[in-house]
Amino acid sequence: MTAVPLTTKKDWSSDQEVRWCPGCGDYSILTAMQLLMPEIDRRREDTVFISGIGCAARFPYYMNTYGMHSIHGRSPAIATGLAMARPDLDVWVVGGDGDMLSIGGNHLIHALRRNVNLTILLFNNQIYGLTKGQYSPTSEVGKVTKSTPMGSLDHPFNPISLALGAEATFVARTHDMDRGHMQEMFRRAHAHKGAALVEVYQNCNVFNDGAFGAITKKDARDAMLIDLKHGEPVRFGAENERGVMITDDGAQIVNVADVGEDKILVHDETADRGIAFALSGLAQDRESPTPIGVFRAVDRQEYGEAASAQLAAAQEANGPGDLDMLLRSLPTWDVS
Amino acid sequence: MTAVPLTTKKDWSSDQEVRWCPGCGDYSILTAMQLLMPEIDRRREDTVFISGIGCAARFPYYMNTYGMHSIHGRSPAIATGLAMARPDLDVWVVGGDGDMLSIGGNHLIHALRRNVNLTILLFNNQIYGLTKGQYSPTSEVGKVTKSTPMGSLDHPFNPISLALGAEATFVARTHDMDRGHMQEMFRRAHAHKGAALVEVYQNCNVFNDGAFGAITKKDARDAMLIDLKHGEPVRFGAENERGVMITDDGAQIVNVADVGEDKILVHDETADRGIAFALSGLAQDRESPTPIGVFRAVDRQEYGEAASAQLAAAQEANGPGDLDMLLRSLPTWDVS
Amino acid sequence: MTDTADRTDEIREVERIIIRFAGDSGDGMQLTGDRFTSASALFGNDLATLPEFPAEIRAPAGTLAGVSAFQIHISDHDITTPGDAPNVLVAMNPAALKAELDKIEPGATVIVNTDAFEERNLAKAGYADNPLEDGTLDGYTKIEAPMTSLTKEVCKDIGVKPRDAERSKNFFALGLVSWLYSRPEEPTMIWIREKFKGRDLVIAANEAAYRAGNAFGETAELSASRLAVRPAKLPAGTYTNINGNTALSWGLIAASHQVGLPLFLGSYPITPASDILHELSKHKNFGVRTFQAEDEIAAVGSALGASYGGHIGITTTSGPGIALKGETLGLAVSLELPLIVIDIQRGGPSTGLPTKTEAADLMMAMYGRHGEAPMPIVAASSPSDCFDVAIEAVRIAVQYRTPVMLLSDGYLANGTEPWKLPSVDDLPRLSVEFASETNGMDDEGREVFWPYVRNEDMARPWAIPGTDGLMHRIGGIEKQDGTGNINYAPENHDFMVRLRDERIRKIAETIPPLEVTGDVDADTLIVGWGSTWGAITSAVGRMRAAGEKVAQVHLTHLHPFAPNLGQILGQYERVIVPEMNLGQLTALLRAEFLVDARVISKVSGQPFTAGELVARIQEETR
Amino acid sequence: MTDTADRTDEIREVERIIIRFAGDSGDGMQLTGDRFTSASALFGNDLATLPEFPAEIRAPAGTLAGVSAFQIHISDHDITTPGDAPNVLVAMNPAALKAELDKIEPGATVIVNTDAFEERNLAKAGYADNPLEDGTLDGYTKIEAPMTSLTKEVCKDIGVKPRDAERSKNFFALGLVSWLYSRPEEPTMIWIREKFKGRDLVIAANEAAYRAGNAFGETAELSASRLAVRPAKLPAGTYTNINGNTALSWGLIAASHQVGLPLFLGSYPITPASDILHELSKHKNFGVRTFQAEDEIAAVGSALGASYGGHIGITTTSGPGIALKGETLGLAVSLELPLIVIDIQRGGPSTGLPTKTEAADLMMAMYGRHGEAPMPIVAASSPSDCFDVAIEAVRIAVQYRTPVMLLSDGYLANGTEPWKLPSVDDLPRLSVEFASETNGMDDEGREVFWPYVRNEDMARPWAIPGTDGLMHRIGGIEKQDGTGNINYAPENHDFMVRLRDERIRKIAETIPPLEVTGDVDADTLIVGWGSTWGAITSAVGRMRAAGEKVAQVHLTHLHPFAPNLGQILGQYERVIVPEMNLGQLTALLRAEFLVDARVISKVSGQPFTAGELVARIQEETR
Ligand SMILES: Cc1ncc(C[n+]2csc(CCOP(=O)(O)OP(=O)(O)O)c2C)c(N)n1
Ligand SMILES: Cc1ncc(C[n+]2csc(CCOP(=O)(O)OP(=O)(O)O)c2C)c(N)n1
Ligand code: SF4
Ligand code: SF4
Ligand SMILES: [Mg+2]
Ligand SMILES: [Mg+2]
Repeated sequence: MTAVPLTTKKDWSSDQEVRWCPGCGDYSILTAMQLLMPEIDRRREDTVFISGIGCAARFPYYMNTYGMHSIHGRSPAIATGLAMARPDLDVWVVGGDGDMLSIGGNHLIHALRRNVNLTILLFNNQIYGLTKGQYSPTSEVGKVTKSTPMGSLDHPFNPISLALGAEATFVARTHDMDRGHMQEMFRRAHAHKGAALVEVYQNCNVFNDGAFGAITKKDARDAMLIDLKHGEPVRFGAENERGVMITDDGAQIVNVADVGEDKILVHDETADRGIAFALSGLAQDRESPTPIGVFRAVDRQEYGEAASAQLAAAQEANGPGDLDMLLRSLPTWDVS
Repeated sequence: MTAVPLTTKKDWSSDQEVRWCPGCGDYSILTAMQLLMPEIDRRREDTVFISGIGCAARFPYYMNTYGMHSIHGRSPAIATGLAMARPDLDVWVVGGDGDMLSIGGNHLIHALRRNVNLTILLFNNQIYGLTKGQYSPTSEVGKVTKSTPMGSLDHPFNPISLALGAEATFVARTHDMDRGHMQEMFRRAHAHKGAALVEVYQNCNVFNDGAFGAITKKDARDAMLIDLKHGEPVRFGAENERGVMITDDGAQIVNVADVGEDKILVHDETADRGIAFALSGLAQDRESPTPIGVFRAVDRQEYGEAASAQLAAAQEANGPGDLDMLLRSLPTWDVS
Repeated sequence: MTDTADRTDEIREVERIIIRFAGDSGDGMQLTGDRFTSASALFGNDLATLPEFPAEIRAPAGTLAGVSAFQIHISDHDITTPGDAPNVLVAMNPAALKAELDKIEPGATVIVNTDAFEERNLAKAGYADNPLEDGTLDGYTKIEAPMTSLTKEVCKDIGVKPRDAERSKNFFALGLVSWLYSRPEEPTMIWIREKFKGRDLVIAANEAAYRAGNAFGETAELSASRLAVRPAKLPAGTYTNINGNTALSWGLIAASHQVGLPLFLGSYPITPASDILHELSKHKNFGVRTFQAEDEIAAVGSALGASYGGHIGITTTSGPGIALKGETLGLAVSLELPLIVIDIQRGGPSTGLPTKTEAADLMMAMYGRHGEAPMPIVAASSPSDCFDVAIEAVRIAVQYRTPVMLLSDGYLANGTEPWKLPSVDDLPRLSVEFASETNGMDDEGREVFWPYVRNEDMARPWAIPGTDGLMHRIGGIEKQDGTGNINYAPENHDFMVRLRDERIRKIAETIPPLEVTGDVDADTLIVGWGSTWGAITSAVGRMRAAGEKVAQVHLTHLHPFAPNLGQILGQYERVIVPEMNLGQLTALLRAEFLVDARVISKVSGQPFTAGELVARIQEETR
Repeated sequence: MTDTADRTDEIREVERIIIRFAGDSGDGMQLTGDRFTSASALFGNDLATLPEFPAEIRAPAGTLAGVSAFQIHISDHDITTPGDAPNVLVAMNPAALKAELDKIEPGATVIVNTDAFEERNLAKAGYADNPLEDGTLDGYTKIEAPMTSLTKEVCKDIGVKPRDAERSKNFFALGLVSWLYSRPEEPTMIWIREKFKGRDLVIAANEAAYRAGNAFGETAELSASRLAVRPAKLPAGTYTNINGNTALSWGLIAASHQVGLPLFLGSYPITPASDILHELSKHKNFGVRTFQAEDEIAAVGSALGASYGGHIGITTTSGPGIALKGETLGLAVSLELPLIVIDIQRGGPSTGLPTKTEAADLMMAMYGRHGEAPMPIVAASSPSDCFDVAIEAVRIAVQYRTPVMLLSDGYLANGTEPWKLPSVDDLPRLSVEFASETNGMDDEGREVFWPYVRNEDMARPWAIPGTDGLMHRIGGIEKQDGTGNINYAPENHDFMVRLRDERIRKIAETIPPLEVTGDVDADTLIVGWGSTWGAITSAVGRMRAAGEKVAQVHLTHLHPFAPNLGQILGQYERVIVPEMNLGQLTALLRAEFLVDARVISKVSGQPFTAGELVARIQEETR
């Protein structure tokens, strides 16, 4: 691998004009990324962003890396091919909640279970931005949008729960109001070998403004964000007075004082999926305390590497392919 | 609704020759169903089976009901339209692990989260039968098949986990060697309002014979099947000597004697999804004790009913549609 | 200052005016255009409009990418297009001027908001010098109005904050343009009061801005530019101004009403089709069910499921969605169930130009399925025609039990025209009967239901689940005609493939013969389909007015063709086909009728203008 | 009993024999056919085979649905089809007899396993009476052999249980047929020993059964029926017997070898394409990556991703899969990346007849995408031609940076023919260079990489991720030629649409001119494409042998056409196009060249036979 030169944010910014609505949360995610990239030890040349269609999916145009703005929902599939073919590359996938969970839901869950080496960023604004405001698979029930004048009926996906159900090895959540936390999650996801999903709560100020306001605005965070940290008790609140406890009824939010500190769950990113899943279930609406951070991070065979290993093993066993031998591998006869 | 006449198995059997391989597990599932139907209080006329493509998907042809043998993977979508349009019908969906989890994965998870009134039977034989033996999304890692001569690399889905991650309101598992249990699960799933998924372990004796032998054969069941029963402690083993306990590390299999009876989880179908999810995680391979039965059964707004309610509410509010008024609903002017 | 009444005498009467409003996406140009349109409609002009949006939701303010435009053609006689080159351009900022100037006619009037022509905006638009000063507008009639500051000023008095006041500047523009082109004020005032009911300050600001624009015209002595267009002599009736997507939605509701079956729409949002989903979802009291599916495949699947259940299943999308639905449409062909598939075409290939118009999906509509999977195709020719074509699509679907493809495009979808409302009594009477009885006998002599027995239209019975005693199974594997049982026999397959083809061709029997318009005895026939109708009609009109002989025929039915098309084509020496693609109908005509049809092709995301069509037809015929 | 040597003199020599093996799916007929084929190939006959499977994995034993058949045509001269009506039918059970009898020629030899003609089997096949006794076989040469019992008997001695022994009865049939038609015994014996290595009892049973079949011929005095076919005079070389899917897989590997880039296959299983996935997945030591995707869309997506990364991305499927891939193919067209899309066509529409052949996806290949999204199309004409066409597809894809559609069909996929192995040195030399340098300048004068700058083939540079300094973004929105930047300008779109069309047409420059065979100066030209080649060639041969004048041309390139096709078509009074669809190439020829091409159409899931083609060509020309 070629040595990685020193870069700054500017080196990672393409010459294309950024075309999101003024005030869109996508800007802060982009900035977080462009500031982070110089700290990650990969060259721009070895970095690829693949996206589908949507506002979020414009992302690759703004990164001065290799990039593909593909079609709606298919980025995990396209990226899977690229990552398998080119394990030397650093492949990122970016898309919105519609792109990745509606039309692209199947590709996403299959990429997760296969554990393809992709860093997947899901910008969840709980709305279809680019098509001007229809509800999405993460929108809350009863949402009034252009396509649901009487309110939507669909129970939303919880992307973290879905990913865990799909055997994901790395699942995290962050939000567009906290650059440091975003960068930490992106960095962790990037460092993970295999498929890493980061859900980013992202504000669409035009069609779904303030969707996460109740939990992400500065003065709400203490009470509403449960910051998961590996090896630490799961506690939150201004005085860390609340916490999460596991019982036969699942994950429960309790007052630490009521149950005693030792009953509080100590977060373990590598624990049984059931615990991570129970934690993901804590955020079932916009008004309940919501865990952010890394829910799960475990090691499992990475797909592209395993595929390459089979190629190597086949060469080891049978020698490099010999075309002439191949053509003669079925019974032959000679005519003279 | 028209009165339901008394019927027998024969009434529910179509005149089409059954064309599965001799010995295929699909036969016993069909028999279980045809024997069960007379006990369910719906007319054959009001019953519809929708399937995709695959061996399993042949099912509708053999039921003397309405039926559609559609295309690969799309049956949940087609059935969603039918169930929404016709809430008076009893709509069943049948398909294999390839049909429903590979190409059809997205439609399945969306039908589950929406809670459309469908009874979905997933015949899981961990293989592609109809296309003659490629591995499927439920096949174990390392499976040697026609398309994976050096062994498959994909970590499988656990259909129960996936469904729970997709917000399913009813999830159960049964197997083709136990007619009574199958019928109980079908009956329960059918009675559930909303989307009900039943995973049926099904033996494909041609391409994946004995996949479930280690857990479903009579003499293995005691030790290998964890029979979930609502309100009862989760115990198994010849002497009920083993059980499941929930800890901060998830669901654990323990010796009851070691931990004491009161530590054993009492199964609650309506409990937090996290517990059901942890239980589903117990069966990660063919050699570990595997829960069967109803993992989760909770009430939530049924989709088609809610959609119909909006129609009724709109009529209530605005009166039945008046075409002439509609045409005049934008500003008009007269030319004379 | 003289009073208005006085000045009125000076207003010059013209037959038509074409005005183009252009500004930043945030400037409210679509609304301004809409209001001007409404006022003109109520005034009695014939008109046609063409809104053009940027692809971005809100591109950065002041940039070329953010320019939003709205063109309206008003006339004192029957017109069919939003016009060629506009006579008037309203440019709210430098970017709008830069983006639109080359579209307008030489000598046109250019109205600019001078306040916006400051350094930052000029730079954003890529102007090195101020075009208002460097001679760029030489040869145009330039009207300079400091719209922003004047609006702020009049609003100050009524207590509106400057920042809020600024938002009303489009009403200033509207007031000015309305004064210049003699639009009545009343409808706009009423609209403002209704729209902003309860927000008194906003009402006051908008009204004040409008009147300020009006007054500006007076005070700046712009009377020389004043024009008027008389009401058109349209057939008597009640009119509404309608765009294609609304007309299409209403047509579907009307068809459902006429046939007596509920609508089910399965759709996935996509520009420029989403508005049909939005519109239909408002009419639940008509028994319309709308389902926003997880993708286009689920959308068509759900519609097909609903059709199976006895609803009129509909799916709406644009090109990329049709490309995804192909497999399910093949199933629908095999199942022989009614299904309406609506493609609001946009610029392709791939994501292409989502907000621009094009008509390059005809071949996909015809052939985008594996195997021999024929499907009837109809196309709308004007915004209001979308209403009629929707009804025709439903007629074919239910009568013949087949999926039907309906083609519209971005231009029709968003463009508007006055539409004489039909009387509900005059709508086509549609009907369908579900099967209710057995129609076959099994080997043991029992009465059974056979799903593929055919009536005189070669249509199979539509037996919906729930019907007594008619239990049956259908599927996508080849089946035996009659019984519908799976059948792999070679002769049966050959028979069924031909039967499916023939049964679609047979639809021609109920398609009314085409009528040639213009000079029936000309040498040259212009054949059109879809949204080119307006431009072709207008071009043919102009050519004939200039003494050239031309005949015209316009196709609603693309598959099968109307029964007399071949005969018509045979009568002309020259067959010319203007298309917004590279020649798709042209190829179909050549293959079917072996006539040397020639395409006039434009694939720029813009509709033809009549002027350019005239020129290109003349080129072809010279 | 006389000895074999003696009898040999009595063997009648014939030019050709067509044998059809038919039995229950469980009877091993495909294997029997394969073995007979191998022996014939090694013996030096020219041959062609046609396997036919039931759609069910294992339909109920003894039923018509469960019949599996294998037809082989062996000849002492160059042949191109598996033959018209078989001269010999081997029927292992009543169902096989019932299903196949009407396919064979009058007076043919019918060899039956009499043991299977018992009541239960007769009933399952739908025979009221035993056809061996009721005169059904009058007019045929009937050879009755109790194959099951004789096999059991010889196996008893070597200690094989009767149930296991029964499985060897197909070797009895093979032995008998081999004796009748003078096939060498040795290759089969060697094969048995290798195949069942380590399972000595099985080897012994199969050998014994084979020899018993042989002996049965002797003892039953069947010498009158013995025939022999001499080795064909084929060009000197090493031969192998190959089916289309294997040849196609090897062709892809060869192309990868020649061009020096690794293969990546993204595929989803589907009949009859799956075997390419199976075959390619065996050759990982060639650097071939195979990926079984979750569906067809992911399959083509992953292949496109691999292409972007510099691999030769391939996706294989059948009709339903192509119908799903349309949107992604449109993206590939827009991205201008090499991609090989392989459609092994089968009976449609919808699920259709999955195990039967058809060639009705040409129009979808041509037009199954939204917008103007042209894609080159090539088609294979025989099993071994699949090898060459795969290389040609890769050549076009890498040279022109475009997705290429390769059409084969179920008949080619599974049918076999002897193939003279090419020398690796003689394979086409392919090459491609990745971009390595900047090629443009940005506004500020910095050197940058522009992804849509074009070379003399109008191909854009293929700059793969990882390349120093060439970072760039591509996508499906319309882009500016050269820079590749998103561009919504009308003129640019019109330009790009035409450019994409032209760049595909330009491929014709490197397509070798077509050569007309047969009577170049005839009035009638038969134009073919795809797997009809064998039948057409054979039919033309027969007609010419009978003194009729006919010319023939066969197309490998369906889009664009070879450069001289128009000129060739113009030379003939009558253009006839046999197709396994309703006339798809016919329509393309008519539209493009305005010639009155007429289709001879067969859509029964079966290939044409030469005989029926002769008759239908004569009908058309009479
Ligand atoms: C096949 C296809 N279907 C539909 C669309 C229209 N479309 C574009 S983006 C989008 C959804 C956008 O929502 P999301 O993915 O959440 O992204 P956001 O804009 O909110 O960032 C849709 C439906 C399309 N481009 N292609
Ligand atoms: C669009 C499409 N792709 C692929 C196929 C081929 N195909 C038919 S069934 C099947 C999978 C069968 O596996 P599963 O769903 O598990 O059913 P099983 O046969 O095992 O019961 C496949 C890949 C098809 N019919 N249609
Ligand atoms: S529509 Fe919403 S998500 Fe899209 S750019 Fe605008 S604010 Fe951002
Ligand atoms: S292939 Fe397997 S699943 Fe299919 S019918 Fe045969 S045994 Fe059953
Ligand atoms: Mg979104
Ligand atoms: Mg399966």
